[in-house]
Amino acid sequence: MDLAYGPEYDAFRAEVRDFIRENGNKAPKRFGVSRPSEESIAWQRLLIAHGLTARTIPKAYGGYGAEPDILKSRIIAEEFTAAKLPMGIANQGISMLVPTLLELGTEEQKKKWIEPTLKGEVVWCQGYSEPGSGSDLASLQTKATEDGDDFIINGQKIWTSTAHAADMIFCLVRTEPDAKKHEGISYLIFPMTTPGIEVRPLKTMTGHAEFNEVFFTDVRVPQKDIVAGRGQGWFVANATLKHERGMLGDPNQAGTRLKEIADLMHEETVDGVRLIDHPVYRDRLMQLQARVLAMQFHGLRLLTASLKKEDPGIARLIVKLQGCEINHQLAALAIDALGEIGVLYGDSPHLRAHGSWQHRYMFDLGLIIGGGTAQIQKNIISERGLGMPREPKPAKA
Amino acid sequence: MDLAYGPEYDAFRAEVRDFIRENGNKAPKRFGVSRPSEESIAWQRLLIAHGLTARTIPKAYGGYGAEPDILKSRIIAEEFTAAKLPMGIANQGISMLVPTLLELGTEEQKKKWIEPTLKGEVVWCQGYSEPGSGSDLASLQTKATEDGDDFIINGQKIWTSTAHAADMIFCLVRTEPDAKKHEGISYLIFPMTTPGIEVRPLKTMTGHAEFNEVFFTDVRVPQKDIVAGRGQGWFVANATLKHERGMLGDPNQAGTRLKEIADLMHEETVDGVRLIDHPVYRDRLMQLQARVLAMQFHGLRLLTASLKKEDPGIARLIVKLQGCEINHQLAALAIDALGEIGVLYGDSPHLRAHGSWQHRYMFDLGLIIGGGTAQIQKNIISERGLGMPREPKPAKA
Amino acid sequence: MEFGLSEDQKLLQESVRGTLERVSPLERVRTAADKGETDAADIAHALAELGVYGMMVPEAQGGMGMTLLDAALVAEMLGRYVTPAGFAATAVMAPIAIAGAGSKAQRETWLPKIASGEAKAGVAIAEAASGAREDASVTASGGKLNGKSLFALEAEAADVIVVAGKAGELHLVKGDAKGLTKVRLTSIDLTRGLSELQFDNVEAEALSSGDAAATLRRVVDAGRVMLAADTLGAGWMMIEKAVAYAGERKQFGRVIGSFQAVKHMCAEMASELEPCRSLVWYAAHAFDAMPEEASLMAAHAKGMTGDVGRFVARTATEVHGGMGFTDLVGLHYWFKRIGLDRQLLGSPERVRHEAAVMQGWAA
Amino acid sequence: MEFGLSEDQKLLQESVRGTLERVSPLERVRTAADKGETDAADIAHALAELGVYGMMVPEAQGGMGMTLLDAALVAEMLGRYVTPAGFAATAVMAPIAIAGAGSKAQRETWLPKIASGEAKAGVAIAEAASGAREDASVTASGGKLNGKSLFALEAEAADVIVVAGKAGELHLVKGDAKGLTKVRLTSIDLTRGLSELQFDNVEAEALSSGDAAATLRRVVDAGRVMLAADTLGAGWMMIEKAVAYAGERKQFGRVIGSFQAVKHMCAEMASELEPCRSLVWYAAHAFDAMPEEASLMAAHAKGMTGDVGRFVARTATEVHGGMGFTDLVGLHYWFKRIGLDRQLLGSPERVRHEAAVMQGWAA
Repeated sequence: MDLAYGPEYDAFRAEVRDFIRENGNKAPKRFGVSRPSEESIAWQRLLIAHGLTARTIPKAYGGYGAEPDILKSRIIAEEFTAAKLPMGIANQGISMLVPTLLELGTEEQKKKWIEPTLKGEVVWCQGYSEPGSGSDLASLQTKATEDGDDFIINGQKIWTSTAHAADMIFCLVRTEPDAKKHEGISYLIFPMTTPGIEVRPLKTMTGHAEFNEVFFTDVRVPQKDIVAGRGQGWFVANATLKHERGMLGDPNQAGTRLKEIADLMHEETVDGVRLIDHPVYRDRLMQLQARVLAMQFHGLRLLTASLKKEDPGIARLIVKLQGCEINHQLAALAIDALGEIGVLYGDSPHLRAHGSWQHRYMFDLGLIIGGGTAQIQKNIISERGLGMPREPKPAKA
Repeated sequence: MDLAYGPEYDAFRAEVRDFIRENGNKAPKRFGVSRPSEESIAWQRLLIAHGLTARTIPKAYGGYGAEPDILKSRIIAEEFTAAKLPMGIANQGISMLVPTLLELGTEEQKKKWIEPTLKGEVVWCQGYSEPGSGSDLASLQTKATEDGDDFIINGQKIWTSTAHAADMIFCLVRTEPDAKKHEGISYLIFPMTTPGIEVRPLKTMTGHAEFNEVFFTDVRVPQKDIVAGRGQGWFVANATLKHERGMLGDPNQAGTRLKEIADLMHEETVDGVRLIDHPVYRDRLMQLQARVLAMQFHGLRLLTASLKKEDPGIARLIVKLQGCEINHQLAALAIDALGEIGVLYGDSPHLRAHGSWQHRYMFDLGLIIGGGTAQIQKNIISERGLGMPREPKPAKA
Repeated sequence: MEFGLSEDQKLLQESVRGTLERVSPLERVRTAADKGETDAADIAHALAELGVYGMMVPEAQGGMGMTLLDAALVAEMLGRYVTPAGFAATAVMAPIAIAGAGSKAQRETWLPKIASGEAKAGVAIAEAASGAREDASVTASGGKLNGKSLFALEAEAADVIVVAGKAGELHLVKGDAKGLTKVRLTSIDLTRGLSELQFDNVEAEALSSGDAAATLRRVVDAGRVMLAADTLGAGWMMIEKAVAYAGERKQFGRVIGSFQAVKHMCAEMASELEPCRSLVWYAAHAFDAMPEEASLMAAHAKGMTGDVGRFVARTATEVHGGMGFTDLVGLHYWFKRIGLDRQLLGSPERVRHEAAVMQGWAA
Repeated sequence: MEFGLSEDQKLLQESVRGTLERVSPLERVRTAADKGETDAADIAHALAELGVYGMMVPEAQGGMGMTLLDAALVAEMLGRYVTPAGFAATAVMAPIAIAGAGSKAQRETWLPKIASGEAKAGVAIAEAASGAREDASVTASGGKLNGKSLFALEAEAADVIVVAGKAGELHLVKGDAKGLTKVRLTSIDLTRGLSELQFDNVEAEALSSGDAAATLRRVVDAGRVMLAADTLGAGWMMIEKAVAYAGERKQFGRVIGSFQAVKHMCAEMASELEPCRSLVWYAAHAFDAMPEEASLMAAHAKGMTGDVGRFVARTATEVHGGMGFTDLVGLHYWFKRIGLDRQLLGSPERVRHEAAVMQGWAA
């Protein structure tokens, strides 16, 4: 046990702080909702130049070219969070497409796409889920039929965030209709301006259209724009989904939320009594504090395992299930303690924190469902984590 | 809505009260743990004679011979509970074997067995579950092989309460090894003194041997002692199991327990503060009060449905699941509020209520598992109550 | 002895169900929500034809003098169809207040109009029922009200509003009274009307013919039972929708309703919610026939449906997977209706505390 | 930066595991429980050979001066094997008390003997840690103790007992002191020793060299971490047993571990319990290295393992079906061990309240 970072890292932390002190004022005020604003792009370039984002991506592809160092990444994150500065552009192109190309793309693909993606010039969306293929992603039906050197794509995607603003899509399509379901899928990249693509906003229970549906009608895409070969799409996607699942349920975010609720319970009153003085709400707060702390320390444990290149086993598999649930419960406590104020929404008077507790309560439920429902997570934990048997295949009816 | 019983029933209630006033002193002080004591047998005879137990069983078989009247049964139960008097002998012979014989037995079987069973002279045990057949009762393996006019029985039963003290057993055995699993079972009755029967006490987590295992080695039983014909055992057993499931999770019992806990929380202190003044424990008490009340009123609803001969549908199916769970939670609250006193057991000093809260906490967990685990209950509720599909049969490996 | 619905009650509920299925389908709810209609005129008209506004008005004032259990059956259906129409305040709580503590003149002025649906009534009693937030309170002096009351129910377009004052006294205020400002409060649930009322020397009549404190207690109890019934109806609809969706949606080559995890989620919802029905019935019946038990049972009905409702709303959404999270299937209207029910007129935590106080178990 | 076990710590835990697997198998536990042995001599001997009694004793007094995290790893294994042997009191809490607040003479008299296992130490601090029941308390006057203390740990055969007095002061009492009566308290968990101590003018030495109140706080914190670790170990063993049983037991032609309901029960247990490991580690490490966080983390570790432990104990029993309820597979030893852990040294409700007080969130 050693929770200190050591002198080399203390020095690095000092450098990061220097950067923040000198450049913090350049951080974007307007991030751009779907596409990064010019300010955001300038900030991103500055961060890359100083090795504060895209840190380990080779210089040849527009990154900073440092050796991977999880602690340095963590220090950067800690300092930016402490200074309340944005970390740079976070989008699915950067978090999912770039790592995929780095691992599996051709040299030409890497050269062409990574740099403009990192710099925020090219915005991507993800075409994985379909209305009929949620938990069972491998059953996807969007067809890509060969036609000379091209594929002709027909079908529909859903849960495609930023599709309305994206330049490009990385997309799973069925290219081998006769192969087994996991082996007939390819991972294609193509422009969203390709004729035949229609994007419709998808409104959710929060009242906002955080996602889109994307319809493909005879969309023509060159066969060469496949990543990692025909029929490899399922394996490519799983590599990237792993990244996404790791992102959900960040325990430090939960720590921030817990602090916000504790503050709120000190400020708000009912019949003149502070909410923190209501023993039943307070007890719930304390229960959640224990769970949040446990997941924060759990995060340290996973970080240590990464540093040592050890497999943390079941400890990794439970993160999404626990993290999303705790966040949902935190929002529930805030709503409950706020009484009727807790149900206000939209642009109502008396709204607290812009209605974000209700928004989080609903959106976190979406996260419990999305990216592998809680039921799928439990299947994975029991099978991969505990070695329990898969369900038997059903007999043909 | 009319929670009054009406004049006819008020008169009946008065009669019951008269009986109690005149005869309450004859109630047994010693019930007999496994076999009814002489006092109990005398009390039972008195109750039958007055139509206060075995009320609807024909006189020809030793009962009182009244028309079924659920309200009168309820009134009897209410008055005896209020007077804290025992209702008569309650054992599996009376609650399960007698209704089965009445419905499906031959005239000879009824004549021979019902009256002495009712009078407590013949004590029965139930041979259903086997070590390998718990939730999947129909997979039972105890074999009955034909040998002339007899069966030769080999196998093992478990969860056989009072087996060590019983005169007779009603037992499920596989008589048709080549039939489908539900169709190869027969319901046999035979004396526990038959050679080849060995009874071993089965200790549970409570530390007591509330059950037994029963081993059969070449036990010879006449074929005529089958009830309802060969291969009919599964259907006979289901008819009687229905009775058993209805008995578990009595909401009025839960009401009594809730009251006991409320009393306890008024009497017990920690650091001089009464437990009832601890808001977190009190909130749990209130949550449980709502659930207990809901199940009590739910019981009134089922009673009304019975009176009207209506099918209460899903309302009936949830009783065991909810009832057992609430009882378990009640015991948990008592234990928790008692702190270290709550874990004392056996003959420890400072024990409260003879350790019954811990005993109930464990025994109620046994009831959650027994008589159809919570998982089986949920299968039943979803399939029969909500019309959801059965799980598909697994493909042959 | 009969703990159940009479044939008349079953017929009543069926007729409300039939009407609402027709006038309050999801598409209509959606339009109303989009337009900000919380008391849609067409639906209110259909409800008036059913006579629901006169249910709790005494026969002497042109109503039907029915029971709270009858009203609870209607509330259950309104929850089931997430109906964007006032009911709890105008048809139940306000008539109880006016009939209970109004003078003859007040009763005769308002109750017949409320019964016919010609006049709508709101209720501003949140501070008394759930505790004051932001130190809201209304004080009366010389026949004038000052202060503010938050979370008034169905008050925005009301002709008359029952207002609880700081000391637990009740007032009657006209909807268009001078000095009265109504500010719409938007909640997650767009099917029901909430407002803030600001009083600046607003003329008011006292409702003081009976025991006002006891009447306020009755109004709160009745309101809680209505919200409990609303959640019961909305919750069961969510379960039915979840079961239906699970019976159609296929994943991994099977309908998801054949997966044990999904089946058990549905079984758990049903087994938690169904006992609430008995508690709601009993609480309503106690209000009608066993007044000494009424407040305790109303509190427990409200508290238990609040907690169970949350579980059902969340679980039914999960069964729907991503679809449950979208606006497409509209499941969220039920989710939010249950969410609002939970918070109004006393949270589960508050009503449980009150229930303890009533039994002498808390100070 | 390393949040995890060192190689030495892994070796320590493995060696304890190996030893306990050998000396504390279920059959041995059963015999001990049947005979009323809560500190079985053969097992204590094996633990002494491993040196566990000297772990928390400073090197100056012949111990190894190890960390509380090391001790927690041992406690986890003792829970895993439901080992009928004293540890938390004799090897952890008492040494911390004596080393923290004992005079040089007291330290040199007792710590070397405790370290070798030659002397056993008990701890009577329940009133300070969990609140007084039955108004139990111990008062000191003129070097004599009077009163009673309930739920003393490992005190029955102890040579020396650390006793907390009413004012939070600490005393050292000899196990055979005149006027001291020890009454065995039987709990559900027959693997651990609980007693009531009655003091009738019992000679005692004050433990007053340091800050006694701070030392008492340290003793309580350490004890809570030990109980949390015990539940962690016992809970994981129950999960492993449930998974193994579900992998063998067949019903309806399948191993029950292939039913989704059973799989999900196991997944839920694991995902609730595994984060407790990190919390226990952190709490132990805080005790060693970040004293300002130690009490809060100890409280939370105790509270969370108490609640999660209950869920695991119950769920693992359910996975075992009827077998889990019998004595045959002995699963109940773990069930009861976890049940006792939950109630000792502060229930989850109490430690959460304390955690709130520590942060200024409650009075």
